[in-house]
Amino acid sequence: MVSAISLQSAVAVAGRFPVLAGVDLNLEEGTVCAVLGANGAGKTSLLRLLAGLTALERGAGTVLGADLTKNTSGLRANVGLMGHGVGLYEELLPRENLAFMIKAARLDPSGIPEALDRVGIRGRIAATPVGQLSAGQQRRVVLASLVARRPRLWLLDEPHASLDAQARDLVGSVLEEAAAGGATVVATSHEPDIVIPLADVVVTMAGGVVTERYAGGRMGLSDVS
Amino acid sequence: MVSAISLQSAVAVAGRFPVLAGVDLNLEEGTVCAVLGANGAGKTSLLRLLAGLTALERGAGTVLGADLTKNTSGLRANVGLMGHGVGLYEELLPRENLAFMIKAARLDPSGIPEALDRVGIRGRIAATPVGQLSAGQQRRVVLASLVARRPRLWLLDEPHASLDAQARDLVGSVLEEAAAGGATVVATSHEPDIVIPLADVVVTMAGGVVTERYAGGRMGLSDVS
Amino acid sequence: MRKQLDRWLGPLAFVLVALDVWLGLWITPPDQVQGDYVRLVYVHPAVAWVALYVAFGMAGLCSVLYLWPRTRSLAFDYAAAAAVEVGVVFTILTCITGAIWGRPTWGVWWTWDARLTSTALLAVMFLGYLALRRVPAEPHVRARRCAVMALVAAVDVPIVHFSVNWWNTLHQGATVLNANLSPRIHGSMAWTLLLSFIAFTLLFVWMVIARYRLEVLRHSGENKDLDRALSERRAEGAEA
Amino acid sequence: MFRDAALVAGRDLRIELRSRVVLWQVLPFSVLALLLFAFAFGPSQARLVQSAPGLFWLALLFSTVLFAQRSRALEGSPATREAARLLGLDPAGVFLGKTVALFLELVVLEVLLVVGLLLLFHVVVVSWLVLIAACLLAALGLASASVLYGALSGEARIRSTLLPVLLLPILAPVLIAGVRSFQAAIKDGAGLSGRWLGVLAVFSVVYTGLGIALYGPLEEN
Amino acid sequence: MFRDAALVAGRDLRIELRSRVVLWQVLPFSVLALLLFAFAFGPSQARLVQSAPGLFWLALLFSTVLFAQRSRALEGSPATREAARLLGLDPAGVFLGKTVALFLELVVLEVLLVVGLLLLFHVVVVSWLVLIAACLLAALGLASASVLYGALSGEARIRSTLLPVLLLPILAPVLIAGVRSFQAAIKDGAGLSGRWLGVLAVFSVVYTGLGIALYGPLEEN
Ligand code: HEM
Ligand SMILES: Nc1ncnc2c1ncn2[C@@H]1O[C@H](COP(=O)(O)OP(=O)(O)OP(=O)(O)O)[C@@H](O)[C@H]1O
Ligand SMILES: Nc1ncnc2c1ncn2[C@@H]1O[C@H](COP(=O)(O)OP(=O)(O)OP(=O)(O)O)[C@@H](O)[C@H]1O
Ligand SMILES: [Mg+2]
Ligand SMILES: [Mg+2]
Repeated sequence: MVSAISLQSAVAVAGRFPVLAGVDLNLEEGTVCAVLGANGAGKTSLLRLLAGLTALERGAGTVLGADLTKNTSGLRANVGLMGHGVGLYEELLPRENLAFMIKAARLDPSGIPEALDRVGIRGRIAATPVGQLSAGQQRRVVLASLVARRPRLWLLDEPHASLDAQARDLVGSVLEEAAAGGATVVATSHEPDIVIPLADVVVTMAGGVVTERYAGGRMGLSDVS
Repeated sequence: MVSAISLQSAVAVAGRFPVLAGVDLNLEEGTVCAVLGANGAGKTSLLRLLAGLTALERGAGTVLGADLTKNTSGLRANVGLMGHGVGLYEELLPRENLAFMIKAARLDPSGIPEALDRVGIRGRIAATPVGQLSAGQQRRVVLASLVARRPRLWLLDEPHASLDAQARDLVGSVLEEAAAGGATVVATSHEPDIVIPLADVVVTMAGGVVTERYAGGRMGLSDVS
Repeated sequence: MRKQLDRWLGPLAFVLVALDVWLGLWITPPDQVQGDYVRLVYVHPAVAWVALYVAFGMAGLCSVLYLWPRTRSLAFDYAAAAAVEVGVVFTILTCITGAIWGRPTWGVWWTWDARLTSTALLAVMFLGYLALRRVPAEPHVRARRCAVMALVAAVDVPIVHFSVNWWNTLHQGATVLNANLSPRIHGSMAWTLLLSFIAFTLLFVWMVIARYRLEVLRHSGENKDLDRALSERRAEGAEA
Repeated sequence: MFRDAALVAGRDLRIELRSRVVLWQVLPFSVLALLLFAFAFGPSQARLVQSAPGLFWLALLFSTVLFAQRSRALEGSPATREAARLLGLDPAGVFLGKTVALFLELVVLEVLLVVGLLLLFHVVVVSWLVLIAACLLAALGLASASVLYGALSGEARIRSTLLPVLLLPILAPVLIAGVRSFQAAIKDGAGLSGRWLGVLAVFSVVYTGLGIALYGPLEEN
Repeated sequence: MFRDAALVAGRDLRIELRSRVVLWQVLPFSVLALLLFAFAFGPSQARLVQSAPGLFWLALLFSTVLFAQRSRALEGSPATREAARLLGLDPAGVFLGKTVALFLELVVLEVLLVVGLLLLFHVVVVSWLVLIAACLLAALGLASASVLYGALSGEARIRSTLLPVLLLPILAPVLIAGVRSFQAAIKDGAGLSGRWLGVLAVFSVVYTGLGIALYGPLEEN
């Protein structure tokens, strides 16, 4: 299988603090990986490193074939991130937000209505500027943007937070679909019961390093070592 | 028992949209109430109304004896809110943030170190400005501020989001303590399995109204009607 | 009574303004010095008076009434907004008529005279108020902000007035508005002048009432909308 | 009220000391503004000295807008502002506290600008008393007006453009009276300056009073 | 590159049209700045006319700072900015798009200011060609420098105070060259103006070039 993510002793620094203190992680393409760990373990920092948003300070790493020690702009275009914060333009409608993203990625914008409909953004809600939506509705729009964009690497920081039961199920099926389509998914969570069944690989972090790795419940393309 | 919250057909408006469309809710003092409901049901809006942060457009309501149609500044000082966003000063240390709140409430600041220690904010983390902490650590600081302030009404918007397993347990025991001390607690959640056991009363919302009410697992001071 | 007033106020204002224009343009004599341009005296001072005192005074008063807890009502907020909106129109009209007058009499459209300068500042404050109104916020939040702003600006007006006056007169004498009209004033001119004040004040009142009505109408529409929105909102829950 | 004022002033100054934004950004801006004005109206030396009071007060005014922005920005995100509203602080105290913190910062700025004026424009001050009185009175007026208007102007993204439009016209009397007082201080027209110092005093008293009275209703929501 | 530029310019102008911040806040500020300058240097009519070019360019410069703030604020919160960085847009295209949007807004402002100048300060323009050339060149230079520096100046809370300090010194050449070109346009010193227009042209070309080259590395992180 093709390697999607490969980190060797990866160190990343924020301010002067080493948020990642030597992460080793290998994932093949099409894998769903759940990242567990206590608050401050470095989960968000790991996702940001994988997205090319923070620099690799020491160690080595390639993501989707891009070397993290080099320029990562090529990588970034292939990454979809759902972070703690909602990265949408508050004045624009859900549809307009998605159109901007899709056009930027040179994709066909005709799939937007469908993606929004799928996450339940329709009717009045679809006609409300994103800034006025509820927390969960905003996260649904972010999810729709990932669905419409179909990036090669999905990075999800607590994807279930703020989402209601129905949307939680949706996250599951969306991830399954993405992985089936060959995308790699890395999702952090504080709810092991929900994510482990979705994952091929489960990884736990503590103190800025990966401490454990075991197989999850999906067992689609498991590569447990 | 003394009534802590009493809403009759409460309507609240954001922009021109009725976020609450006639809520009826009665809670006695010392009750823990869990609010469930889909995204956009109006849970956050309900908490903001109870905090005196949004105006009551129609209907009637009293919270802690304060009439919501009148000036609510007296009420606000008795309310502790943990919202979707973290309301802390990013440049200040956790301790300094708490000191500001405690002194503003004219309470004794000597309990601050203990409260922080309890939520696991110690050592290096305690010496880091709040803005640089991880998502979960920031929410822990908010929790500590509630513990130290001991407001009469606790309003928690998805208190478990971003918190790890240990902190989730902590939320449970903190709430139990608060309710035992006579405080009223209203907590929204998308994780019924966690909150129902903590609650005396469970309420579900949909379309800006309360649709159901039943007893939770705590059964401390249940007043199921 | 109210209906009668409604029906007659607008036409009355227009008739008076028309009468004023007619008297000003055809009946009163031209001035020896200023010639026909003096006829602007039947428009410009009255318009300025309305802009400065009536409009801002009303906005300030309504704002106080809004902020006073016992009389707090969105009606005063709407009234203040209506006064400012119409006030801006009159302030701009003041500047335009003044500029038209200034061109032949002073040879320039604008000069940094005390009165002109303070009028311009006032216009900017009015505009600031309207900008503030456009910031999206809850009705009462916006009303509070705007009321505070109007009050602060109203308090500032006298300070601006005095300081600008002193600012200018210190350096050079009152070179501009020294054209003392009273000695040369003709009988018909005095009456026409008085008429112009009445006419433009009535015009202002009529416009403010119209703007206010519109605002109230929009709000009552909102109330009806609210009922519909409420049932729609509840239905959102039912379908979920 | 005064307890709350002290608490709030302490918070503002502490965040300021920690972030050093005023030191590194606002003060340089003021000096820069002085220089730019000199560019725009220079290079004739005589005209520069003549315009020195105008330059000083313009620089102060435009800097005040930045200070006002900063003073409001200290209060953090909407969530932080909401959390603070749940603390039961006396609004008049909050207003006073913020005003005091801003006043202190403005006084520092004024000292810097006066030094700049003396060094760059070769201005000779005859009546220091007038100069100092004008500076202190103006600082109080500017601070209170800024805090009051900062509370008016809403969220950060809108505020950075709205606040200048709202604040500057209100401050025009300070500009005029300040320029005049300075001219008096430089030419020793002490007799003349009384009236202008009066304007400054009225301005600061009025705005401090309005702030104490109106900050409550404003922050209510 | 140009496709991305069109996309980004569209986004900026659309948000602007929806929020109308420029119309209601930035443009009034510019007019206000003109008024305030008149206060600081007036009321002598002769001196005002003499300083008119300086006033125009100062007002334009300070307004540009607000435009730059707004242009950056359009990009939203840090999370939004990060999301945009994950779209794989060509940085040069982003730079160009933002610059075009800002350029258009600045041209509107310049028209307004020129009208104000003609009416308020009794300026008589002899060489419209020079004036228009100066305005267009300056708008391009100001826009590109603003976008470039906007990207430098980080988050909203810091930016509102940092950006003026960074941007204004960079814009000093525009101020000087603009003032000189205007003086030429007013007095018909067409021979003289060439050199100053050249400065403006060089400035705008250099900053547009720098922006295209450097926006990538800047936004990279
Ligand atoms: C753009 C130019 C002008 C503006 C903004 C302006 C503004 C004003 C204002 C605000 C007032 C009301 C003052 C008050 O009631 O206290 C006023 C009154 C008046 N203006 Fe003008 N004005 C302008 C030009 C002129 C010119 C050119 C003339 C005639 C030569 C003129 C003659 C008068 C007269 C006669 C009054 C009423 C008498 C008085 O209150 O003294 N104005 N103007
Ligand atoms: N300013 C506004 N304008 C229009 N609609 C609004 C506004 N604010 C909120 N809403 C709408 O009100 C509804 C209720 O929002 P609220 O935040 O209370 O939901 P919630 O129950 O907390 O949802 P979540 O679980 O997603 O947090 C949402 O549908 C939202 O779109
Ligand atoms: N700029 C910084 N300066 C100092 N420490 C930092 C900085 N940024 C992050 N940290 C620290 O790095 C650690 C890892 O943060 P990270 O956000 O990756 O944690 P996380 O695993 O996502 O936690 P959570 O579950 O709470 O979201 C935290 O302890 C945090 O305090
Ligand atoms: Mg995290
Ligand atoms: Mg919510």
